[in-house]
Amino acid sequence: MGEAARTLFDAPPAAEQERMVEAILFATAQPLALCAIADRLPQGCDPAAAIAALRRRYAGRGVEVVERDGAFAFRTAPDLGFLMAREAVEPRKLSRAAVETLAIIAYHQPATRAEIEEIRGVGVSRGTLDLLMELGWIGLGRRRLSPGRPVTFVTTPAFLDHFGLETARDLPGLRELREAGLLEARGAPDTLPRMDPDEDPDGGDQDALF
Amino acid sequence: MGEAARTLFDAPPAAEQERMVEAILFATAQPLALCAIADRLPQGCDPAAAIAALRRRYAGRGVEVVERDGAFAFRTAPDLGFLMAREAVEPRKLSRAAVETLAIIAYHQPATRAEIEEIRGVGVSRGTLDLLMELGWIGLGRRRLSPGRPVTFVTTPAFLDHFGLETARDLPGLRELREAGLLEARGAPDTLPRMDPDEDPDGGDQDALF
Amino acid sequence: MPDDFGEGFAGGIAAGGDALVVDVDGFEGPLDLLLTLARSQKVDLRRVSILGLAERYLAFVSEARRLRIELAADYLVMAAWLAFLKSRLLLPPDPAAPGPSAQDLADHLAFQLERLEGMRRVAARLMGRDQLGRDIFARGLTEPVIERRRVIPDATLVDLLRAYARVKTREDYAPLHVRREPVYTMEQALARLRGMLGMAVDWRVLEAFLPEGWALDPRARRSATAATFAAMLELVKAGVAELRQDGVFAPLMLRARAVGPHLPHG
Repeated sequence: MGEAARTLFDAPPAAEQERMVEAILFATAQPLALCAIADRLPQGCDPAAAIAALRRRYAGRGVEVVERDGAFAFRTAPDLGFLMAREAVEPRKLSRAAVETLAIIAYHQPATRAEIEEIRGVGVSRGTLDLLMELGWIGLGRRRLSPGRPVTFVTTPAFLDHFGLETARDLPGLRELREAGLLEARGAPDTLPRMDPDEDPDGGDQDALF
Repeated sequence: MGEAARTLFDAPPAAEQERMVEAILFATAQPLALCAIADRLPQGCDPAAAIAALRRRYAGRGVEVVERDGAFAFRTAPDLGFLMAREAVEPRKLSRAAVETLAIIAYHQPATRAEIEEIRGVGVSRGTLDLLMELGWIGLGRRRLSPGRPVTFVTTPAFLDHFGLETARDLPGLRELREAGLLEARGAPDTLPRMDPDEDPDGGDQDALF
Repeated sequence: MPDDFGEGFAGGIAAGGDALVVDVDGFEGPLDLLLTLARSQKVDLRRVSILGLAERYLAFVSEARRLRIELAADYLVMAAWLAFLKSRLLLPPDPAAPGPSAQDLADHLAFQLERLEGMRRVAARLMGRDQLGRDIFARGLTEPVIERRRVIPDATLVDLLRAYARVKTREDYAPLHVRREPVYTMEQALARLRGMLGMAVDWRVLEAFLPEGWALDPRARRSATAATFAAMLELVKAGVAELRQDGVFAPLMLRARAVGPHLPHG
């Protein structure tokens, strides 16, 4: 009877069966077992042969026929998985702490972490310095020749490039900032003596650059 | 600078680009515009060339590369639809009013409600336009620069995708209609009865698309 | 019933001899009814007799009236207009008459019918196309594109300058411990004085005991003076120092108290 059925319904040629399985695997929402594929094909088809032909055809292509627990599906080639992620670049304002730290380094370089903290009046987190390093805007300068030999931070050529400066010396001074309205005069706080002179071991050459 | 960039970021070879576009298109059900594809490819790739190569490769296969409104997608070959009877969703039965309204918008876009009513000779119920919007087949076009600034309706990329049209210019029978002068905005002589005499079916730029 | 129209659409009219069976519900407005009537003439729409069509429409409406079927207002508007058109078509054309001629009106009606029929024809072709999800299928097993959001911190030169300006003017808003800096405590003064007392065998003015760097700024000087004075009183109370002032507002003088038997003050 099997023979009779086969002659009654002429199965499509192998190439056509391959096309059919290709379309079925493409359109279904879940991997299909051979019997499920056979169910959808005209009578007399050989889904195993069609799958084998498809596997060969798609070998090395951007998508491949894979088998999972006896079910077949098209899947992205393993080496192209990275294409399935889209990177959305989102510029966001640098945090206040980071801009201030960057500004202090730019104006007072080379500057140690203790100096930055002293000028900011608050601690500087490691993460802030890491971020600025990662952005390529600051780098490590020479170590201070003071107790503990602390590292210093300096700005980089990438920093100058980003902010459109020829040299760090082009940064306007306090007076110019004030004249530009960027610095609102609020008394003269800088004349007060520091209680803790240890924190500022190199206060003398703090403005060395400028 | 373009040259410099090109040498800086070596684009993958053409065959590799084709694989990549194949994987990207296979992974999505929505047609993707060239720029959307380019966004996900490494720098310096030529998605148009890759698409052309893919179209040739898949011509006559069980799945094909189709173009929809300038975007590209893989779709099963039209002759194999019968295999996917199980995946088929019975399309929502559209009323005659909905079908005609859709056709009028498609062939006369951008079309105002008054124009639709003028052509059908009967009022358009709010529900009909809502339904077509809900199906994602029509959307709002620009307002007419005529008194009252009426809104216009246009078909969407999803409409083209659903009916397998590359562009709105490929609508069936469009040329015959145009040659028969049936798409002309022909104002009614004053004494003809109007469905909605309040709205001015100013057909000035009615056939902007065609 | 999307493919109800086009070929063989009979609408709601069955013309059996003279009898006209009316079913208004089957029509989508008067234009649809007119088109159906025109189609039943089985001629090219462009050659349809508008006059004949008007007569058939009016017959339909009067039949509906006879059967006491209520027709929607727009059917009656069309009937009135067709009656008007019919009367004008029957009159010889008057070239002096203003407005569109009867033939213009008839032509436009023919155009409307042809256009409506054209739209129905293409609508049927459109709906007859292979449709996505019915005849053509998109990828069933889609892979989601993972959005990786990469935040690129950015800053402008103005941000940088403002930040520096802000840092340099922060004192007003500085934390409490910074504001307390210019306060010289009595404990600090006491510690300093105890250290200096050994050398203070002679009378020395209070100002000589002020710490370095506290004498210039008036606020700092005031704080240091007060602390030093309080510390002096403590030392006197402890019996290790002597304090002297020669007159009101005269300088305060301090010296270490001599060890051993001491002379009473006179």
